[in-house]
Amino acid sequence: MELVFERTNGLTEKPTHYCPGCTHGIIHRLVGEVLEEMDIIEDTVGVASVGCSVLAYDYFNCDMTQAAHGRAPAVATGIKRVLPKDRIVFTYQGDGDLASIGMAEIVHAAARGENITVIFVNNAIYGMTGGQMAPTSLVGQKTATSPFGRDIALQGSPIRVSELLATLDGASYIERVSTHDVASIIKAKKAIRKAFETQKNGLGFSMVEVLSTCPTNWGIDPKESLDWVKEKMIPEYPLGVYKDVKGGK
Amino acid sequence: MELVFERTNGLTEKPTHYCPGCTHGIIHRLVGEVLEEMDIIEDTVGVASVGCSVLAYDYFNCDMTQAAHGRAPAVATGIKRVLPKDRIVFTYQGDGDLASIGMAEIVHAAARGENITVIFVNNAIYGMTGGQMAPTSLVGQKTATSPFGRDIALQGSPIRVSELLATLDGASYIERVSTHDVASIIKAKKAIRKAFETQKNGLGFSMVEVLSTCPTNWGIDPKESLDWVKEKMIPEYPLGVYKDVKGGK
Amino acid sequence: MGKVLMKGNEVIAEAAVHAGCKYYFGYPITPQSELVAYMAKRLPEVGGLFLQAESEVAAINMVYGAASAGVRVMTSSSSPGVSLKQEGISYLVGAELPAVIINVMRGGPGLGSIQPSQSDYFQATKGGGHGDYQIPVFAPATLQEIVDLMQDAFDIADRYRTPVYILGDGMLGQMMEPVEFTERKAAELPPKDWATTGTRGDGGPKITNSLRLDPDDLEKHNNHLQEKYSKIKENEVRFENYLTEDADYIVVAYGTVSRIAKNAIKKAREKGIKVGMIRPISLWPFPEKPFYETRENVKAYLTVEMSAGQMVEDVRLAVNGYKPVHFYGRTGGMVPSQEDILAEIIKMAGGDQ
Amino acid sequence: MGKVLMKGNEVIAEAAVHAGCKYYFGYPITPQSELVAYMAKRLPEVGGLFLQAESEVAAINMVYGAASAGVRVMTSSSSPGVSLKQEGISYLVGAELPAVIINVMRGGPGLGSIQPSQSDYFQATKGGGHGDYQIPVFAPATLQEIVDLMQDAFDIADRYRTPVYILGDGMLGQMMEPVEFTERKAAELPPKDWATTGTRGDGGPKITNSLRLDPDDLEKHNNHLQEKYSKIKENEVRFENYLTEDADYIVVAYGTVSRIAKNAIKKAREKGIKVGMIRPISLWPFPEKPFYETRENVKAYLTVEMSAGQMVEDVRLAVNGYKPVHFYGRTGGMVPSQEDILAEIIKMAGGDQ
Amino acid sequence: MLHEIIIAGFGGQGVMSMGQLLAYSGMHEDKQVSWLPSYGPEQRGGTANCSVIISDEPVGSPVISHPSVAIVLNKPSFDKFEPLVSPGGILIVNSSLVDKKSSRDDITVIEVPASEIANEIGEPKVANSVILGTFLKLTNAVSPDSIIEALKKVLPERRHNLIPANKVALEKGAELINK
Amino acid sequence: MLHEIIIAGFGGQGVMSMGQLLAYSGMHEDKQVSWLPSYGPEQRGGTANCSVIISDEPVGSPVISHPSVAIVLNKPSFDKFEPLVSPGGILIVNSSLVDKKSSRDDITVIEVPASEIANEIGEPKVANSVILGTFLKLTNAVSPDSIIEALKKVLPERRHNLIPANKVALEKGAELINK
Amino acid sequence: MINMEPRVVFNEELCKGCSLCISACPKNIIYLADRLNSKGYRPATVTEQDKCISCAACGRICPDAVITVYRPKKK
Amino acid sequence: MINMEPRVVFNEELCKGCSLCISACPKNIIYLADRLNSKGYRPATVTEQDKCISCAACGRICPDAVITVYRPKKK
Repeated sequence: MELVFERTNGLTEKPTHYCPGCTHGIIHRLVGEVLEEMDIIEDTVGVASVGCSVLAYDYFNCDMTQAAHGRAPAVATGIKRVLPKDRIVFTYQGDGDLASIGMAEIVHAAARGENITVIFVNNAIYGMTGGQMAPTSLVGQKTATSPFGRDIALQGSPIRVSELLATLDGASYIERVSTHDVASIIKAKKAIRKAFETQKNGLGFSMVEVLSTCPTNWGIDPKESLDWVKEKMIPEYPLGVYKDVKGGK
Repeated sequence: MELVFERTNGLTEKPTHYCPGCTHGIIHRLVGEVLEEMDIIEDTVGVASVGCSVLAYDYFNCDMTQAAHGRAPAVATGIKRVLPKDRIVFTYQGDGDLASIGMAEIVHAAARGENITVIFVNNAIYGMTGGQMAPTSLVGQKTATSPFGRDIALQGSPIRVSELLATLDGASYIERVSTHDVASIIKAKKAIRKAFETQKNGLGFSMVEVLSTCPTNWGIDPKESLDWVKEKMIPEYPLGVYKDVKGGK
Repeated sequence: MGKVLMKGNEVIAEAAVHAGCKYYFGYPITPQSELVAYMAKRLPEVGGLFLQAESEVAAINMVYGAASAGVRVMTSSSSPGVSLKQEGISYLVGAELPAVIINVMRGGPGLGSIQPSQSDYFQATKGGGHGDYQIPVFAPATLQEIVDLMQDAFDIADRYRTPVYILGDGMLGQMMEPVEFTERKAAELPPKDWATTGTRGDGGPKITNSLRLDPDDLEKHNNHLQEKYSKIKENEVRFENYLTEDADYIVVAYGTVSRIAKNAIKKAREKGIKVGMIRPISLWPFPEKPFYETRENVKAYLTVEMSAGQMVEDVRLAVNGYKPVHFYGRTGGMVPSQEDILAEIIKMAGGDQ
Repeated sequence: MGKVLMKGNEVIAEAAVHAGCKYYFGYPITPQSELVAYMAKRLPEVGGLFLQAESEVAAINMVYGAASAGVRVMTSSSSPGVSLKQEGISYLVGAELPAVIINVMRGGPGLGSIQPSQSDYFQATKGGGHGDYQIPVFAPATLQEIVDLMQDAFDIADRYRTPVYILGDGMLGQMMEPVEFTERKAAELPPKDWATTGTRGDGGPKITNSLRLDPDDLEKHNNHLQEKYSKIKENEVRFENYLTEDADYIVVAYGTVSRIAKNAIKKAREKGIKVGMIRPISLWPFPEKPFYETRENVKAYLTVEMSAGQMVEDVRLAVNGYKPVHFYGRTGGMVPSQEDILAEIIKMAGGDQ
Repeated sequence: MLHEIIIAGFGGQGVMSMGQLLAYSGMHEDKQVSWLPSYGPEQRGGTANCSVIISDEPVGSPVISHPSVAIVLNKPSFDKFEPLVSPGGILIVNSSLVDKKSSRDDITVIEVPASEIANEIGEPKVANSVILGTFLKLTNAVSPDSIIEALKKVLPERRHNLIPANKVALEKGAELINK
Repeated sequence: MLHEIIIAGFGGQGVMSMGQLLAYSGMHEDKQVSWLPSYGPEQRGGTANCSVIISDEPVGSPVISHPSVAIVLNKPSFDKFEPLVSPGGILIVNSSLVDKKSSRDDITVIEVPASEIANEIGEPKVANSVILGTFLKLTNAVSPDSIIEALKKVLPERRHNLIPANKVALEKGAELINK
Repeated sequence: MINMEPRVVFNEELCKGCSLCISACPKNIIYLADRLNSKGYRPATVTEQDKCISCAACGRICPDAVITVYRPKKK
Repeated sequence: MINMEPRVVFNEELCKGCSLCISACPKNIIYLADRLNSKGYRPATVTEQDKCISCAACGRICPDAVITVYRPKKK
């Protein structure tokens, strides 16, 4: 028999603590596969943020640093700027982390054109703290802190981070992908690879926004969660490349 | 003789501490005139930020609150949300304050569609602390912290705040104006009035970005500073309306 | 209303509502997220406003804004989030704005753990922010006590124009106990004629501010603050003496730890050791009196904390060398057990009895 | 190199460069902006990097990143900015990362003033952030002393894997004095094999982290930190005794205030009052020994600070009730004058002599 | 009277609500009660437990080091709490899910095939009530009626149809002891 | 020897560099020196001053409460520092800009029409050097040569053409005392 | 001849029973086993190995990297 | 008849001598006086009042709200 598919060496052996069916796991795997395929595991330093993925430092098979809530881009900047040029630095951040408390840090990392790669996991909610509203929660979405559904008059409209950052000259590659089915997972991986290649080629800031699920706090099962991404999230967060300096976008 | 022009009652009698020819003074006057003309001086609470305009609380003839560096939008949110609906709240912020340390607060105030008005004074430098680089400093601009000129590779590209915030659904009215000659001053006043009217009509977040000078730290005289705005800043920061929900933009 | 079984975090929230607080700005963090969620549901019911801020920094500055507009307002967080609020808290002090800040402490330093801890005592009582200031700090030990202290906290905040801390820990926030919300007569408080709400109807512009560029002015302002702190020290000290009358030994503990210590003290008394407890309820102003009153007669003190030793410094300052002050602490979210404390009491009393 | 006349802020920067610091992340704030500007010019000359961060919060987290990658790195700020760094500092402690943090203190609370002050003593020595921790804090009194202390600061940071504070005040930052940069032999330091620089060439992945979800682990980590602090207390205390041999009275002061106090002491001795000075150089670990050695013999202590009374608590803890400890402080950016201090000494010595 | 009870199992097994039910019922009977959860990420896929105290005296510490009763619903919980039960105390095991045996002879160990019994009743959801039934029979901590009262309060209206099945479960659980 | 000098004037009048020149010169002569600016927003349109100490002993405090010499270049500075000069001390006033008279008789007051003299020299920029000349003649704090040496160090190359004029100014300032 | 070596292999201890692989399998041959793993989850499994077309859809969607997929060598 | 009431009036104590009004005046009649105000600035001033066309350009550009402008009433 020939091997078609196996667990990547880009991840450690540790079982993850994620809830059943949480697509954080898929995104971890894709990043791990890309690190392995590009043969950069040993050159990479990852930055884990605060959110359900806080323990990412146990899961990626490369050197890892854990950053304060929202500050991963600043930590990554510190690392990237002092290490030899051939080192690869990425952050892995949730939407609460990146788009709420960490808004200033991500905007400025992008504006500076920091040559880092950001994996931005948008699951429209705060997972780790028990399902509060995120800046990315959809209008009408009920969460622990929007018990009557997100109301534009009270809480404003969802922030579309890819579109926001794409306005900055320093941002080189920005794509939004999803994990709601096998085809989009394959596409997501391609985007992640493109982002790491952007960094490898010294082109500056790259970010992949990955739409992801939180079955636990959405209160639906893992499969329904994938459908929710497809039917509810993608219309609000259209997939596609928002910035590709090399591709002339 | 009939009166053509006089000092507005929207300002107090206090002489300002600004350097000779600094256009902060012009912008203060325009805001004061608009408050007076709309007859809202008594309904208004202004929020002074940290920067050369920190003492604005002494200059505007309305109730004033002084906010921590960068946090004026959060302070304004706190004020606006607890006062009766007919109160007008504005912030007056420099580019270091708003675009550097205060980036998260301004983005989120805009995203929430906070019904406040932001007067954003962009002078491409930190005035109060002695001329350091701002996120808005131009490429090649020499400052205390970019002694060799702002270098894209090192410090990234200038942030165009109006364009950035215009991507947010919550932002209702955003215009960039300038103060480099009498005609643009008149236009600036119109924009400021439009912004306050946006708030008065309950339409949500409004911001006027005003290009301003800092003769002291630019190291040129007041008149040359006006020319520098016209020749150097406006090409990087094109004037115009970036968002006008009511005007369909 | 009768008794209800509620989680500590929810009791804090409901007690605030009972104290007339209609405005809440905050950011979720374990172990106090239930407080945030409760407020999100509850405040609209009383015509108030709950707003989730983008960060703790934004939250404390929204509180600053709301307080400057003259309303009762609060925020809550847990250790790392409270660290982020330090600049804002120093501003509240400088501008003399009333507000209530809850810290449901967890293990530190850094991201630490989400288990209960008391290791932010220094931060709360010595001023974690810059500049010379003190903030009244109250530490409830039971959910019922929260109800009273929240009312006090808001009154003191308004009376002295100062932020006030309520210090709890993860255990207090997460546990459930029956509580009763009793109605209390509103306190007599000075009018908030300094609030920046627009000048219509009053005189000239009012200003909320902490900047005083002239050092002479700023010193005057600091002297004014210090006088205020003297007044608070005079009037607002709170503590509980438990079996201290005849005590040879005194345990000092606050918050949930004091409950565990009480059990240990009962056990020690069963063994014939005369031990009592001083439970500071106001951590600042620190209750010095009970120490002045006991330090002549008791043989030693034992401070028990979920920390590496913080309140023990204030105990030493109060005891001022009269008697030995021992310390037993657990850190990182570990909770001292009754058995551990008992063992320490026995050790202090000079061996197994 | 010989003597050069430099501003204090620039001396701090140049001394850091001499100590092998090539990386600086910071945000401008008066009265230390010259330090930032100097670094912007100087670091590119030594092949290093200066980066102006978007805020103090970003700066301290960039420092965290750079430190985790194993380089010597520093940041600097003044009081309000340092308050914003408290969460980040607690993270540096939790993850055991070496870094040097400068606080050129100004008057507080809030935005306060930009004049010199010493009112962040508590914040620096008691842990302004959350959790149980201590940070070595050094307070130079002259520009020449800065040169040595910066070198020490970086060495101690690396040796113990801890952040280190240098506390100055606006006066120290702004004044000019001749200084000489002497070369010093590099200290023997353990290799930074924990740095996250990529795994090529070494074994498995390395992790920089302050999270320990299991309270048992976190307690172990805290115990490890406390042991480290014991070691630092043993080895790194620094202080100066000035005319304490025969003293009846002792003034305690640090930083620039100690210079003014010295002048006052000279004047007092001219008047026949036997007075000396203990000048703590390390504020934490606080020099307790000179107090243990003098508290039996002297008559009283006078602590002088540009604050409402902060270090005085540590003095009281060290004197532990043996003798009265007096306090004289100025706040808000006011600097105590030689005459004022002299008057206080005379008062302590029992009236006009 | 003082009951110090720890209930432990997997995250989704209803451990927390079981504890809250007991606390509610105790309060309903004017007893002093407290409930303390273990919280945190261990809930995420890991095990969870809560401590309930029911007492005549005001509750001192809500923390229980040595439970008088431990109810364990999975293997890891058995391993963790079996050694901690205070001598003379009770260990109740859901033997449908845990196939371990206690080696202690200073405590009472009761094995309840709760899932099987619940399936017999025809409502797998009431397995925990079977165990509660056994617990109440053994300890008289509160009366089964109080549990039913508490259920009425805690369950949303649309779930009140489950109450009869819970009643049966409490009885079946109690019967195990009569045998 | 101990000189405690305060120099005060408007923001743009070169007060700070005058003080730094003195400190440089003192260091050049191996004396102990310190220089301390008043800083802050008062510079912005307001007045500024600096304190310079030149001494044989190590400098204790850089702060001067009562200057042995005060040099004042504008009215507000005159008002602020005239009362503070220590008895027996010296007050030097740029009388081209300040038309006030001191009422103190316990200090030496010297009025220097510095701007006029500088204009005579044909280089308005050297007014401060005229005053320095007077100051040095009175106090011998440092030698005029040291000032010129310091100027060479402090001035950028392209401004070295101003040095001869400064030399003349120092001399003219000194001459006022001989008169 | 049908090749009966397994084509799709589950590391059962890692499985959390989320069933995403079940939804992804084009041949509909994955199901949750009736036993619990040590974490208390019912692991996903396949018995009709010969029906597996080695498309690896299950592996690509599995959040826990539970699955290894093989393809019979072409003769 | 030329109306010699002043058309443009400067509050000299507020003036900082920045000269922006000078650059804005279409008639080029503003200049800095040779005296210093109490802040040490040379205040802007106009002597040829009759040349002023009351356009208020100076007033609109003055950062310090120094200037008041009048227009002669039409007869």
